[in-house]
Amino acid sequence: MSNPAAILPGVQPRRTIDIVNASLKRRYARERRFRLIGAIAVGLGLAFVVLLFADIVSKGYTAFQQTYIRLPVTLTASVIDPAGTRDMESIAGANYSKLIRDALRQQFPEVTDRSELRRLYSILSVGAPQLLQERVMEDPSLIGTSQEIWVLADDDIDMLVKGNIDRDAAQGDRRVTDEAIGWVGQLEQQGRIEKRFNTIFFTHGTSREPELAGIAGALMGSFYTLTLALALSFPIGVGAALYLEEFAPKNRWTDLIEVNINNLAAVPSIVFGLLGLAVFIGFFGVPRSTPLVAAMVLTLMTLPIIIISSRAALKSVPPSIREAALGVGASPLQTQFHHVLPLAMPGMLTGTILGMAHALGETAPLLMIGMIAFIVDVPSGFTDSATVLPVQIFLWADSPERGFVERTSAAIMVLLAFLFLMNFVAVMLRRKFERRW
Amino acid sequence: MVEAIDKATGAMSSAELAGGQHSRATVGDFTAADPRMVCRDVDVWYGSKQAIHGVSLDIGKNEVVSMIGPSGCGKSTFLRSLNRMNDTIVGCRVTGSIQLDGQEIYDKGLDPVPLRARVGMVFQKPNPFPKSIYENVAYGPRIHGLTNNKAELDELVEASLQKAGLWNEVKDRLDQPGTGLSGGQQQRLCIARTIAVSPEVILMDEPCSALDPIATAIVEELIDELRQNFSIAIVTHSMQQAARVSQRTAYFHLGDLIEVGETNHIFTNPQHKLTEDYITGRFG
Amino acid sequence: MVEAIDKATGAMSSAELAGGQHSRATVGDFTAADPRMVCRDVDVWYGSKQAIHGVSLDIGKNEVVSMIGPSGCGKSTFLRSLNRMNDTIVGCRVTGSIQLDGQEIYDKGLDPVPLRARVGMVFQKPNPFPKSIYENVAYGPRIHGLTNNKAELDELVEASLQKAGLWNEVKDRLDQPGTGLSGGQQQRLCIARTIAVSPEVILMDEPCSALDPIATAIVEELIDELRQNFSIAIVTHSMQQAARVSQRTAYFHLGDLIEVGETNHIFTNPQHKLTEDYITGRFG
Amino acid sequence: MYAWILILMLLAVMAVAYQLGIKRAVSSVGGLTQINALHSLPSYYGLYAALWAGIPALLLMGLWIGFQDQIVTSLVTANLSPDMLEGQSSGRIDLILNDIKNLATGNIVSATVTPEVQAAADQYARLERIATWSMWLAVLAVALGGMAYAWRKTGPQMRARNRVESIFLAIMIVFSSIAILTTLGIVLSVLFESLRFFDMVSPVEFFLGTNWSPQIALRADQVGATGAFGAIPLFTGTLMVSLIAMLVAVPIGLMSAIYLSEYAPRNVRAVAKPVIEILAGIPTVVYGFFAALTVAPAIRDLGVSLGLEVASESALAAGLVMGIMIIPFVSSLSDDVINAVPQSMRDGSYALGATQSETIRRVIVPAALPGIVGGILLAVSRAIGETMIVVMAAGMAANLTANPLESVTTVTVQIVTLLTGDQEFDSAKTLAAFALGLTLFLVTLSLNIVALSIVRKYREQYE
Amino acid sequence: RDTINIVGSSTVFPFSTAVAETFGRTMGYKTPKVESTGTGGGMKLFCAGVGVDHPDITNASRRMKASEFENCQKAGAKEITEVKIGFDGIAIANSKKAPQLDLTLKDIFLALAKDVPDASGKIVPNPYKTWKDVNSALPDAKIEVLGPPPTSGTRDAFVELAMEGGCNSIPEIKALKKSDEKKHKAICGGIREDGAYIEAGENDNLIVQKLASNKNALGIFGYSFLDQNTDKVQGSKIAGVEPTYETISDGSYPVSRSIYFYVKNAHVGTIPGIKQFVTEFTSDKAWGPEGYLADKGLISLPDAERASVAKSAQALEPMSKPE
Ligand SMILES: Nc1ncnc2c1ncn2[C@@H]1O[C@H](COP(=O)(O)OP(=O)(O)OP(=O)(O)O)[C@@H](O)[C@H]1O
Ligand SMILES: Nc1ncnc2c1ncn2[C@@H]1O[C@H](COP(=O)(O)OP(=O)(O)OP(=O)(O)O)[C@@H](O)[C@H]1O
Ligand SMILES: [Mg+2]
Ligand SMILES: [Mg+2]
Ligand SMILES: O=P([O-])([O-])[O-]
Repeated sequence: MSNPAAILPGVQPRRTIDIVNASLKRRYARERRFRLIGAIAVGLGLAFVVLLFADIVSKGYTAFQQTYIRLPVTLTASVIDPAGTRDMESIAGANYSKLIRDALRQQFPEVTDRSELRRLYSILSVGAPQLLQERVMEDPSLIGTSQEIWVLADDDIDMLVKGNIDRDAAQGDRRVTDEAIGWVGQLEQQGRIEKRFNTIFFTHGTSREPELAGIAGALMGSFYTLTLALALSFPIGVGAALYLEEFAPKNRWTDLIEVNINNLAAVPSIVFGLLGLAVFIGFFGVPRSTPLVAAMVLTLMTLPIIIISSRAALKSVPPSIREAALGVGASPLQTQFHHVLPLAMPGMLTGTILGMAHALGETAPLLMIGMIAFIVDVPSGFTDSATVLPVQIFLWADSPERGFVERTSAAIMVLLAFLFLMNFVAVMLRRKFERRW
Repeated sequence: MVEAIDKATGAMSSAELAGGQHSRATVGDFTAADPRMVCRDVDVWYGSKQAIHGVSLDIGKNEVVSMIGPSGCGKSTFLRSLNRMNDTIVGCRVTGSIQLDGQEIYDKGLDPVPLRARVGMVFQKPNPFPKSIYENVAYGPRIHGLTNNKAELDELVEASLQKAGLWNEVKDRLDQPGTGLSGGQQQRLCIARTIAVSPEVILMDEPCSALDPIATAIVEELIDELRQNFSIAIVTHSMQQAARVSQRTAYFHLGDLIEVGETNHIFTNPQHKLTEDYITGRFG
Repeated sequence: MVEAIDKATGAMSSAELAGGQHSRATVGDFTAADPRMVCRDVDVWYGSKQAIHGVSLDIGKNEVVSMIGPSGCGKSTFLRSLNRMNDTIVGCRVTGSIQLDGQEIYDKGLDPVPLRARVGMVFQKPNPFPKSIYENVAYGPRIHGLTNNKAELDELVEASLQKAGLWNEVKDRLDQPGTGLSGGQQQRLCIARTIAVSPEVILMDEPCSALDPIATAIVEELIDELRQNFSIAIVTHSMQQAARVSQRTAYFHLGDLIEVGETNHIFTNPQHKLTEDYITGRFG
Repeated sequence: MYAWILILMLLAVMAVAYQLGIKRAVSSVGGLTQINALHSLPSYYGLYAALWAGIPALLLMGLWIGFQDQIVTSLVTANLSPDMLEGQSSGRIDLILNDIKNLATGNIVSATVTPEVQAAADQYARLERIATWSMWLAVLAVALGGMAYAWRKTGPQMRARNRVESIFLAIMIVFSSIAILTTLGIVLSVLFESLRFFDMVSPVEFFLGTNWSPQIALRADQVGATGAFGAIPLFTGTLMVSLIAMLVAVPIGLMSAIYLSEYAPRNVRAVAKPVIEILAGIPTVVYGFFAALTVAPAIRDLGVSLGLEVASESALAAGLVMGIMIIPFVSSLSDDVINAVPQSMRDGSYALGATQSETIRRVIVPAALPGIVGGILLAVSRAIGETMIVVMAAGMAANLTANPLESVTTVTVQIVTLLTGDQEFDSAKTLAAFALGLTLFLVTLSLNIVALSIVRKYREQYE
Repeated sequence: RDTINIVGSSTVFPFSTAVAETFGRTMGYKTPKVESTGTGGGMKLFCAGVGVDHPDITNASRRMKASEFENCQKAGAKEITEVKIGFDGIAIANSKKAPQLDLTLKDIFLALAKDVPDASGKIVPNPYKTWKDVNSALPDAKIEVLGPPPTSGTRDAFVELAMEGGCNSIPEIKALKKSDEKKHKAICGGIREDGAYIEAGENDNLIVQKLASNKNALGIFGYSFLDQNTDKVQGSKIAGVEPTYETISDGSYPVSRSIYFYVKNAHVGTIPGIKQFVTEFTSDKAWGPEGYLADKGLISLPDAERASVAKSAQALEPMSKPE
């Protein structure tokens, strides 16, 4: 053999290592490039998240504060409870609006003209009387006293205080009149204006007034919907995947089903809404606009995602593990539940995370089942009328009032926080199950 | 090689008559006096490729049958068809008759699960579960409810590991993954896992391939001990081992069962040319 | 067993002096006249567990070094550290010095890729790629660009399979998956895959464990042929095999290299008690 | 409210049944020591009993709740005086009953309450009460009955494991069939309207026409109610936007998956993977605004500085942003399957002197291919189904163009706008949504068939 | 069911919800549920039948059509009260940074129609690229108009009010109306699809923001968005009239439409609060020029009309079949 290193005489004129070394630089360049591309890809992915987050947070963080005006309100007993019986019903029905207006008027004795007064009153939120009413009903001992009370300001004033309205612009170019700016300036000087934490946002349902609008209704709606959707879609998806991948005979029919499920993932989500409308609402009489029907529709929508990823995960479990279990006499079902499922669980959880994220952010199918709606009351069950976070976001994003811009972003933050929470458990579980073999 | 078989087949007709009516090509008596498993005319296909051609063989009570033959001749395939492990391979078909204690194991109604609990298997490639060593061994007893409490289970796990000759090496790390063991340790772990459920028939596919002589001796001792109560079929490449542990030996070649007989008989006095060639190493 | 080692260590001091200053416990001369690989004081840890204790051993040019020892003693671990395959195991650390042609292979700057091209490895558990048989063998030559065209590659694949003794069995099914082969066939496929890149040092971890005597003979012949140009380290459980193929033999025990020497010397006249016990089978 | 209590009680019964089942099984063979005489593990007998206690009772409860209101209502209706119902439509009767129910449950009622309505309300409340109580009794009775049945059946010979497993298997089959029923439902819910559409618009025009302009056909009283319904621009638009999205998502997603599972340290992966998954959950409105207000202007400015004619809405902007959204579908699913490839595959390749990237490209990715393709298919599907981003960033003009800098629209966008705009269910305009839906369904179906056969061909099964 | 269900137009949605909220807050009834389904979708639901499963009120950004009315009749919703609640001005606006435009309806038609008459009166595909091409008095800026898609009611109204008005101001086309009505409609109703008119979806906030960042572009959207964003955008004058509350209210601004809601009388008396809701909606403190709806951008009816509509609405007088 002329060439000592060759397995095959004549084929390799040089030693392997020489060939390897000759090409190594190129291969390494490729390796580095590949790795770099990978790092860039991850970096890009993370950068997009950061970018979108920064965008959302920078637009929305101001919504967590709300402008209030401190007014010395006299809670005249004769107005609130003329009979003096402390009867809750009569306390509830009192004219709180008058009390607050009187208090404001005291601050500006010079305003007397009727239309000017009306404009003055409009710096307060229309919801202010109700908030005062709630407060008094909580603590009837306030009746008859005089209190410095933080009264909610109108959304335009809120925007003004937050600097979203340019005080130097021409009067016609802004929502707030010069006169109102004057009043606000005066109140600011007296230290009567303050931005305080916006509890309303977290405790109230939606409203047409930005300052009164809260996310609680949509949040609870999403909570009920997603809980139910998860409870339905995870077992159904995993069960279906398990059956199709591990138990069903492999033939044309199961191929057809596989293709068909892949195809369902590509069906526009609004079509699921049509289906839900026809079947769940039309045929089974499930009530419209409820978390129940939304969850059912979203379940149908997320099932393909969960099934497909679960099947991929099951496929990636090495057959030797199944053989090992079957070999000691485990039944097929035991084999699956004891060995295969735990190993496939990370992929199944990923599918669930993605599916639920999709369901959490989806509006189109809900349109068909009456969830694109204005619903003030916070739902307290699966069959109460409700809306969900993405719908709320969609509706607020489409509202003309300036105040809804920051609330839209704030609502998105809430949605993302919801998503984080939801994913956290799944991610932890996934880490627990993950292993290489 | 094809000619070799043809020649052999020609030279076989007398042996065939002696063997029984089912087999066409096997030399020697493939029946056992007191059979647990009775295989007749077993064919196995992988898709359209036939891997086993009409093999008939019994596995008797309290005996060890060893299967030898060149690599790729179908030993594992045949072994796997004895507890229906071939069911898991897509495209693998088994025909013919295989009976355990008179019961056809490929019967439609037969449940392979208790069958596999009765006919245990040690695979050629060690395949521990990605669980702890303890759990690997305890799994079978757990699902079959063989023990009533933790203490019993601990005892059973220890005994199984002891018998497989692994206890000393792993007793301090029972909670560590079985996949972090050395090759031979994994193999013994799989043996321990199998004997922990005390199957009545044990199929062992080269159980000692990754074992040193000492560990091999321990396993062979185990096999001998198990034989007192159970039946064992073992695939091995070591003719010495076959000679040491088995009462009967079956020689496979290209999917055919060429010859079967008393082990000492086969090794001292093979009937078939192929067997002889193989045993004397004159082959290939 | 612990006492046994202690005793042995006591009895060793003279041998130790002969062996060289690095090793504390090895009996015999662990150096080679014309070494390709030089290992000194190699320790390997899995996490906090030490699997190899200060092993020093050379692998010479044109020689076959066999490593024997009871299961779990660290043969695979040591072998894997020779081409840095241990890098892929999380928590595995290697210290000490391992040189290939005078080059420290655990050097920070050293690149394991050409190293592994030069130091090939056959694993204990056959691990064919989930590709066709052809692609399994062609993979290495392809990534290194060893051939210039398809015809050359075909030729190389055939030659490699021939040498591994697998060609006849698979020549009609080169396009079928390597994972659908029998255990022994997979093992030979992995051997073919390794030799296809003509590494200078070949590490074989029980290459014949799943092979029948005939296939084993073919592989042993191959080893002998490869030795003409390369260096080979082989882990085996078969002392006969070690005796047949290797020039030097190293005996490992519980992570220590107990004794190393000329193969015939070791098998006929072991110095260390543990070695002797192991070789004579008096052990365990 | 009460239903929950009942369900909790059922669970309690099931728990008891479980325990009793075990006890019964154990005692049937004479105690714990004889346990091997049982066919199955005692816990399977327990499960068997629990399932028998739970499933029929739950089914009964579901049916009962589904029908109770109907039955009670019909009883109340039967008792109403005929002149109250005389000549009333069923809808009207509904309303009267609604009033009665509002009264019965103490809600606000609008009309003045006549004695008859009050009586009916009382009757309603009474019947409801009776029905609810009988449901409790019936459900609990069935649960106990189921338990008794299981008790009677339980014995050493009973194949409890097999029975329990067949129940589970049956449940899984039911689950699988949901996917099929969904398909059936979808096809049926778009089929008839599609057929009506094709009555009005010839399929030739729809499938081969290159002009999509439903604008002229706005209203019945508008002229030229024919409109232009050539769907080709919509499909090309869909293709282009999805293609751009895939060009973003597949490389980024796949490379991140590879990097995270093969290169990155474990803790980096533990953080980065879920963070990237957030991208899939950000509401599409956010992406829409991002695409329309950040990306599209940037593209336009860039185009202008290069002297290109760029529309302010472009397929490119929508596709790019959509690509970002679907990255996690590719990255996370691929990451999982790549991670599941056995280490021995990597070892085999490294030992031959392959670099890590060669190993990944030639061994690991092919081995993980089915899963990766699954992820990519999901991503494509999501891209095809997305509307908001396209509407906001790509406009809605149905241009037949191959230029990604022009405005395009997609099938899904048209479906959604047609169904959410001023609908008119007897004009081709709204019906076109259904035809589009059906066509899209068929097109993606055939693409999926192709995809499956390709995957089958290249699938590499390890071990 | 004890809440009022309202469906229908997205244009009326902001007003309807404002009333619903106030109604819920002050009247002691549950706050009605208001769904935004679009006018047509609302009509479909509304006219599907009588009973608790069907909505009580539908909002509309156009009048109910005869066909829809008939559907209602068929389904048993025989008596329907129509309430006209005011006007929705459609503004054509651009960025504050650009000069305010003064357009005529004819300019709008010539700039946006698919086919226009050329100098010789022949109908040709719209050749105009810049506003200056259309009318030499206008700036030399590219025609780029963001507007609603064909599926939306706003687009309908825009075509009817602006485009048709504009095209009828061209005598040749006006003449066509008599000779070839079909062609006339096609010309007047066709909006160009060559990229000058950009169908921008129905998120008006997005249009406003796009305008703010693109000086050249014009946008078509509802008056309430103009009202809220006076610092960013300005409404173009049409025939010299700027879109303001007053001009729309008195009808001098030509591009505005009436908006409505419809009540299913059959539900009154059994679904609690419908009558009170109508009363709330038609009270001056809601829909008057000083009412809270005006603050939301609703443009009130003239006083007299408001009074008469309020009267008939509160009496729930059923409408007759629309023509
Ligand atoms: N990945 C791992 N993690 C932890 N411990 C390991 C790992 N691999 C091997 N070990 C342990 O290290 C020791 C040496 O293992 P090694 O695989 O080197 O043994 P071996 O000599 O090759 O044995 P065999 O002949 O059985 O293959 C054993 O105790 C084994 O359990
Ligand atoms: N899953 C499979 N698909 C297709 N062919 C297979 C499969 N498994 C094994 N074969 C083929 O069937 C024949 C018999 O294989 P088998 O595994 O039974 O051999 P064996 O006797 O066990 O060999 P070894 O001693 O090498 O393990 C061989 O030719 C093998 O290539
Ligand atoms: Mg085998
Ligand atoms: Mg080893
Ligand atoms: O929702 P609209 O019908 O008013 O466009």
